[in-house]
Amino acid sequence: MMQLTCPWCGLRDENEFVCGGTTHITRPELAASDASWGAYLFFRDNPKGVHLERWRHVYGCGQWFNLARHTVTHEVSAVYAMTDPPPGSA
Amino acid sequence: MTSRRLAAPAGTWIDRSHEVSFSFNGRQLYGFKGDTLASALLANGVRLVGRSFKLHRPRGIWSCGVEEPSALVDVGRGARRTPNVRATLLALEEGLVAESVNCWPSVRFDLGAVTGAFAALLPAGFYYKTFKWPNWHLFEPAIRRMAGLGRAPKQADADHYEEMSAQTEVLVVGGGLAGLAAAVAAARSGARTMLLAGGAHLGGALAWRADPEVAALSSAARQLGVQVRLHTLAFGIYDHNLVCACESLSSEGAADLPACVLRERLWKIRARTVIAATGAFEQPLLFPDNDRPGVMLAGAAHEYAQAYGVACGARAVVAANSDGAYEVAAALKDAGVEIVAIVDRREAGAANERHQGLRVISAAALTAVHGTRSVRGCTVAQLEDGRRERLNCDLILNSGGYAPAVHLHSQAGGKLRCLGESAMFVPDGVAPGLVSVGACAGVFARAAAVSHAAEVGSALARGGAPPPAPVGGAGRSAAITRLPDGRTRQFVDLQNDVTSADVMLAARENYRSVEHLKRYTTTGMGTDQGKTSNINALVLMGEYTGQAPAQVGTTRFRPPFAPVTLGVIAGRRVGALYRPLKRLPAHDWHVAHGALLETFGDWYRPAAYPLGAETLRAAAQREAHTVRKCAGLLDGSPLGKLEVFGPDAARFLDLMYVGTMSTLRIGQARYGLLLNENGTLVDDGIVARLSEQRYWVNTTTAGFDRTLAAFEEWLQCEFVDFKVVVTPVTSRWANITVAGPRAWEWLAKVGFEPALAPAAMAHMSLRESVWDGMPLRVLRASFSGELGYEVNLPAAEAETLLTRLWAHARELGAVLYGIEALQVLRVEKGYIHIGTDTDGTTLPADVGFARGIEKKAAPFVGRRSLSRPASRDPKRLQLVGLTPLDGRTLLPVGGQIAPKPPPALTEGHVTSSYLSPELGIPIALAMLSGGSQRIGEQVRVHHLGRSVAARVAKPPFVDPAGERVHG
Amino acid sequence: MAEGAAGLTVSVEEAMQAAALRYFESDGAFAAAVRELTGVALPQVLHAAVSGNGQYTLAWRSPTETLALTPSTARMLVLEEKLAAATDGCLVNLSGGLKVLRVMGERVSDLLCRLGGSACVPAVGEARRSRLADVPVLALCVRSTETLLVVDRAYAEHLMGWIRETLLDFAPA
Amino acid sequence: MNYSALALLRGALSSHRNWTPAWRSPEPQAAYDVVIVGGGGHGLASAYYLAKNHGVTRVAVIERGWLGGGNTGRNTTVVRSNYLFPESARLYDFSLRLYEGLSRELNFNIMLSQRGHVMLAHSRHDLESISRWVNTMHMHGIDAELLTREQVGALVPALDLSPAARFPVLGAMRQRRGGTARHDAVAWSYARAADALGVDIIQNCEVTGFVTGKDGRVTGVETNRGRIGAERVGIAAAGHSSVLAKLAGFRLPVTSYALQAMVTEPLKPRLDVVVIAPGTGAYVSQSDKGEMVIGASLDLFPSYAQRGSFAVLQSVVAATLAMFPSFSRLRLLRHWAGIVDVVHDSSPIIGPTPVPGLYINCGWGTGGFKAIPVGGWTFAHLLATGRSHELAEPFQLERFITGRLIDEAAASGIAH
Ligand SMILES: Cc1cc2nc3c(=O)[nH]c(=O)nc-3n(C[C@H](O)[C@H](O)[C@H](O)COP(=O)(O)OP(=O)(O)OC[C@H]3O[C@@H](n4cnc5c(N)ncnc54)[C@H](O)[C@@H]3O)c2cc1C
Ligand SMILES: NC(=O)c1ccc[n+]([C@@H]2O[C@H](COP(=O)([O-])OP(=O)(O)OC[C@H]3O[C@@H](n4cnc5c(N)ncnc54)[C@H](O)[C@@H]3O)[C@@H](O)[C@H]2O)c1
Ligand SMILES: Cc1cc2nc3c(=O)[nH]c(=O)nc-3n(C[C@H](O)[C@H](O)[C@H](O)COP(=O)(O)O)c2cc1C
Ligand SMILES: [Zn+2]
Repeated sequence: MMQLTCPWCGLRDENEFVCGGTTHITRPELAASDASWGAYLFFRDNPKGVHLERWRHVYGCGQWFNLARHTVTHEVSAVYAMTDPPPGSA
Repeated sequence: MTSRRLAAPAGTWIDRSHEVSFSFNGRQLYGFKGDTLASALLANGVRLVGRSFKLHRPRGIWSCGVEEPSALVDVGRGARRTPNVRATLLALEEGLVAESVNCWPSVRFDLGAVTGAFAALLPAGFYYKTFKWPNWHLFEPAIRRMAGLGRAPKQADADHYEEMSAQTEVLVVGGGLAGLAAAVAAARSGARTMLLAGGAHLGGALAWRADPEVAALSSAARQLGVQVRLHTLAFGIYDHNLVCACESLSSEGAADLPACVLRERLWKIRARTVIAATGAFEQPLLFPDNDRPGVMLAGAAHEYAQAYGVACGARAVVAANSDGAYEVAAALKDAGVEIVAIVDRREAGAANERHQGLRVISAAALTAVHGTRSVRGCTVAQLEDGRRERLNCDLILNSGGYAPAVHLHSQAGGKLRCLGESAMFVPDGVAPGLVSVGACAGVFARAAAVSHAAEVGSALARGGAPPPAPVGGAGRSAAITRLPDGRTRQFVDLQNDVTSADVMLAARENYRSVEHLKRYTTTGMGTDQGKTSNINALVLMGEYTGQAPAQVGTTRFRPPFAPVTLGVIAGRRVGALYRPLKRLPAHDWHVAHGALLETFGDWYRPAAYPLGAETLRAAAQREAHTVRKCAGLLDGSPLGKLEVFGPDAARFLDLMYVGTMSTLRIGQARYGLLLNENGTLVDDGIVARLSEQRYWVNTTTAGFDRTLAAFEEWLQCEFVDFKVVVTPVTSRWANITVAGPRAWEWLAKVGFEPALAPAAMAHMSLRESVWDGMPLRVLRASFSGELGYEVNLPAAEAETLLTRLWAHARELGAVLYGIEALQVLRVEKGYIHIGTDTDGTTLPADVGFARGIEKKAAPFVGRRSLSRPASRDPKRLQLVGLTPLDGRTLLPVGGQIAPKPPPALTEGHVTSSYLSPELGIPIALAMLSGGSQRIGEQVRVHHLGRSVAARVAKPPFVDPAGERVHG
Repeated sequence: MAEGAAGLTVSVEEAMQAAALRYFESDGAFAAAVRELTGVALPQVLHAAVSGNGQYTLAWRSPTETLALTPSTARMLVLEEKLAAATDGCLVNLSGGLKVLRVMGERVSDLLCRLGGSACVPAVGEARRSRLADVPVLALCVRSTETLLVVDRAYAEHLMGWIRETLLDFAPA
Repeated sequence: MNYSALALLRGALSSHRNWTPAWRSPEPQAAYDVVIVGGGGHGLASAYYLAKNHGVTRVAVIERGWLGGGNTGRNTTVVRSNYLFPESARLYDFSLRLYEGLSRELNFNIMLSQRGHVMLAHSRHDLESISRWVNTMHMHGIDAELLTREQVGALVPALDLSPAARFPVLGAMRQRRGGTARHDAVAWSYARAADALGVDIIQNCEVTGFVTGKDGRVTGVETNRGRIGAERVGIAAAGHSSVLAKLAGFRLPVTSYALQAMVTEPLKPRLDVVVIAPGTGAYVSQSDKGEMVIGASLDLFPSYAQRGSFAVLQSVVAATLAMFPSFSRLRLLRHWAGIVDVVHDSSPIIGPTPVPGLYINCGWGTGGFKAIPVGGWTFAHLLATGRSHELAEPFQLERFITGRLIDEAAASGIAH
């Protein structure tokens, strides 16, 4: 069981959170083609390595936030707000 | 009887003044307080304690601890029966009842042992090569009966388990010298320190000697505030340094236990750093028939003698390839066991002055063990020239060096390296968050172990880097060399009866990866997980295939380190505490009024209120009928409720729902469908405007969590500049629904203000009101098609309103109605129920909302998905009504619609079906391929071999013009 | 209802009024109005504050929410009325929808650790919402020997059941 | 060599020196007609059917670890074919039928144990759902039956049948032909049979890249043991599909999650069927060796670590005890996880990729063990002919664009 840092509540056990999957996905306009709509809905990098993802602290403050987490070691290298850019993108 | 109790002072742990009686396989025996079941059995001369897994070979006690593969027993009776208990770990208690596993009718005369006669036919994986004709099913039951070990209990567990979480800076696992030294050093350096010791005593391998250093460190630990937990076995290390451990709390097996005890406690410990000090396991040498009762690990015999005052035999031969065995031999000799000889595989033994008078046969090995149910002797041969000698003995002590207990290190992701000459796998550096010290790090020299452990403890406490481990000191020990494969068996894995020949077979058949070897032969897959067999297996594989042990490698270490009960893992999450079940605020009132309660998802609520012997179905008919004719009262409190507030609330709800909420006037309400981005229905509900910025949202009961989650996700992750807050208020408000033509009359009788009258308040509107001093939110809406009021009021007041209303029920002829009647009513009206008529593939157009979507110009979540090719397929399943052609037969829910009986391509299925009390005929809703274009068509519904003709109808069945909602 | 063991008592504060204060800025007009009405400022992250007269307890819930507790129905009503017209925040009355358990005694943290959260034991003056007994619970530490547990009504019985069994098995630490 | 009771007898007389390797360990050749990436059940079965059904024998299966060491070697071994959509039902039932003849066809006992698969109903709503399910099965021509509460009790005496249970048992749906098969044996039997037909199974060889020609067509793979040429390449790498897709330059509608499983210590027979409680997601069967094999839901965050979250383990164990309160004193022997390739609609992908000559078989997620025969059969067809097998036609990548999902989980309301 991992421990994640909620930006508001601090370190908490994994089972206080839900994972919302990959973050920084741009939602296309209504006029998008079927292909780009499908890409938005389903196609993911699914990296073996650092994954930028969003989590919600459902059992605590209810806030969504972003994590950079390694999908093999499960090490968390960054915690940042929903509206922040990805780490390292300056 | 060859094993026996020694005279005092041998036996540091037993209390000879306190006799304990117990029963083993029906025999009444006696031991002392402080004994384990194993030591007590040995003290009673009991050698044969169990049968092996495959060949049902007689087996005795092999070890003195957690690594035990053979001495497994079933303990206790009834709700406390516990299978597969290691006799070596079970503290003896008064009245304990134990039975051998895997034998019938008895451990002495086990019919299963006939397999032994066919052993040659049963090499590793034999079952893969036969039993194919005519099929496996023919042979399987017999094989299953032969397999398995203990018998599972039949009753629910009587005892309790709890969970405890803790945090610490340094966690030391293992209370031996190394663990103690590390813990004391860490605490001295100022770290909050916790130490887990699996057994009842501190001191590890030295616990039963009066060791001054152990004593000093133990008291230092106490003084420094180290939190020491005895009886607490760490079984796994998980992500981010979570160590889980099981603490044993009860006197397992004692006859006088109270009806329910707190049996075990699960510790979930988050540690900044973990120090593993888990020691090492003595490894056996291989020789023919090395599994006979009376062959055991040398260190175990030593411990039985010193700690329990038990001689495991009278005349011992020691089979050795390491120095440690000499110490054991000398100590046992002092304790009164005759040492016939030390048979050392090495050229030169390790004899020194202390071993004078002990006969050492060097460069020799055991080539036979005599005796079946108990050792009677052995044959020793010179490795060089094969010269043989027969030795009489009743005990064979096996000592092949040590294997560090690297389990936690490996689980934590640490790597291993192999010390070539001794085939010893030790940690290669440290693991993430975990450092090993002492024997488990391969540090066997006592002084070195203590000083290294202390350095590690203080370094980690200060956040520094731990020094590397000074590996060594286990004494010389050679990797086992294979003996010529004779006719007799050399057992690698005692529990699963894996022999050296099986390993060779695996090599021959190219199951050479160590993981293939394990799975093909099942070596290391028993309840001991190969603690005394994995190394031998991989070394043998290396010898057969010309690889060094390092190349063969180990199999993967997995939790638990030793088996743990399912009970302790679940903790309190059993019975009523497994998952919370929600109850209505007026639960007791409904019970008192004859409710038939059922679970609906997370809620326990009235399905109906049967009168007398009335069935659920009949009650629902009566209730529904009364609602149509008069009025009824439904407790709809579980309905999801949200308040959405903010300057952007209107804009936000427009995005969430198919249905425009921004144009609602204050006090007005509208139906909405919530989609996910894939366009499928997530929920439906009613949205009402409370004020310019404030909305009231009703969700379905089951859809509440999803809806709230979706709202929050969209708000926080996508529409981040919207100023909207969403507050769940489901539990704040009870919802009492009054429906039927006389609904208003009823409400008026208890004093609802006239402003709520149908004439003053339109259908689909919401008014805030006050009744009897309490705030109300009254929504005129209807899931029954009748005049309906959903009265939301503070949860605690639900009972008051129910009571007051109910007082007038009789004079009106009104009823209470439950979920079942509600279903009848809504099906008559053709209203969908999300999750019943729809599933996760249903789109809004499938349930008749195509027009609503066309009308709405604004975007909403999921909209784009509705224009994909598949969403516009005219063959999609669409909601229709059905009535049986014969006007009598209830159409079965789940019945399949197809022109011909199965097998056939299905065109759809019945989703809801009831007898309509209003029409007197059965009606149903169904999802039918292209259904909206098939109204009036005749179809057939197939269900469990029967078939019913039905006609496709356009719902609603009752009051198609929708006039009744107006009262 | 009160349960006790090993010097711990747990009772349900049946009459406690509760409301969610929701806002977009913690220092806007709404926050100021709350302060004026209750005499306490919105608490800092993970903190709780009690008004001088002891009548209001405010506890941080999230960046846009503070929980307000008061034993007085009348005060809650006043609060609700006075804040009704606010446009940059709102009060949502939750009275009856939340249950408040009062845990008194020395071993509060021992109990909380057995409900699942050692990371969630609040220090005095702290309010931490976390997973206890597998349900969301706000634990609010009033003083070292007194902690309030605020839980959704629908989960109160479950939480109480878990506590009851734990106390039953409570042995000296 | 032929496996039989007689061969065992001969073995007994020769100290079992008569046995030959189940498969070779060949060095990779420079080029093959077909290279399959991934030596799990699907990869090995594909190789076998390529050789057997299509006569394509210049085939290599490239496995980065030991064959069968992926999900095929760590799954809970449940086989069944009770699927709601006709496309899925056809696929999985074809698979089950192949399984039914597999021990004899491959001359290797895969221990197919059709002990029955029982899905419980906890509520009247569940009873209606399984009613739909059973009727749908009948429509598909697949066996299924409804059981009353009493029948369930007789079949599974260890179940808690008390009406007060948190998830009470009101009835069940049974597929008699469902059950289990020995996971390792499935991998090994296909490997042995493929090897016998000339397929090279190359273990300890990791594919690290794809080689493409000027026209963008794939011409081979890069591995840690050098380049291997190929006319066509098939990926059957389950949880690692996205990693390989990335090497080839495209993305998949796949997320990798850890799925846990566990076994208790072995016991005498106590549970005769596979039981699943949809309300909690937990399912249990007892293996021939006697362990209770327990599985349940995913660890719901992306992961490539073959280890599970303890929190999930706890909830699975609690769910198991909710079904079987008498299992509380049984001990957990081992628990582990595999990395599964989860697709939004929980249906597989068997088809071409954006790279010409490169094909993929993935997306089986938590349920592809039962599909190994059909996965191999249809993938072999695709690799041999370049055209989709009719059974696999609906399971193409393009469905994520058109929206023609085959969403079993959504339709049944039960995680698949
Ligand atoms: C715990 C658990 C329980 C399950 N229970 C069931 C069940 O009861 N019933 C059921 O039907 N299904 C079940 N499944 C799912 C099932 O196991 C899988 O769907 C199935 O085994 C997939 O087979 P495969 O051959 O596609 O993948 P795998 O067996 O995983 O094989 C893929 C192989 O590809 C290899 N590979 C990956 N990358 C590379 C590379 N770059 N180069 C070379 N080789 C590579 C891997 O090492 C691996 O051996 C379960 C899965 C898990 C994890
Ligand atoms: N068998 C041996 O470990 C062994 C053998 C020879 C010599 N020695 C000597 O003993 C001295 C110190 O050895 P040590 O302290 O490294 O080992 P130790 O064996 O003395 O102590 C290890 C202790 O850890 C406990 N333990 C193991 N796994 C555990 C777990 N998962 N959870 C909780 N407790 C667990 C064991 O029960 C044991 O009491 C050294 O001088 C060493 O040379 C030890
Ligand atoms: C159906 C099944 C039964 C198993 N039975 C046992 C068992 O009896 N003993 C055991 O040690 N492991 C058993 N395992 C687990 C394996 O040892 C192993 O943990 C699993 O295949 C995953 O591999 P890994 O742990 O090497 O990663 C079983 C696995 C499966 C799939
Ligand atoms: Zn938080």
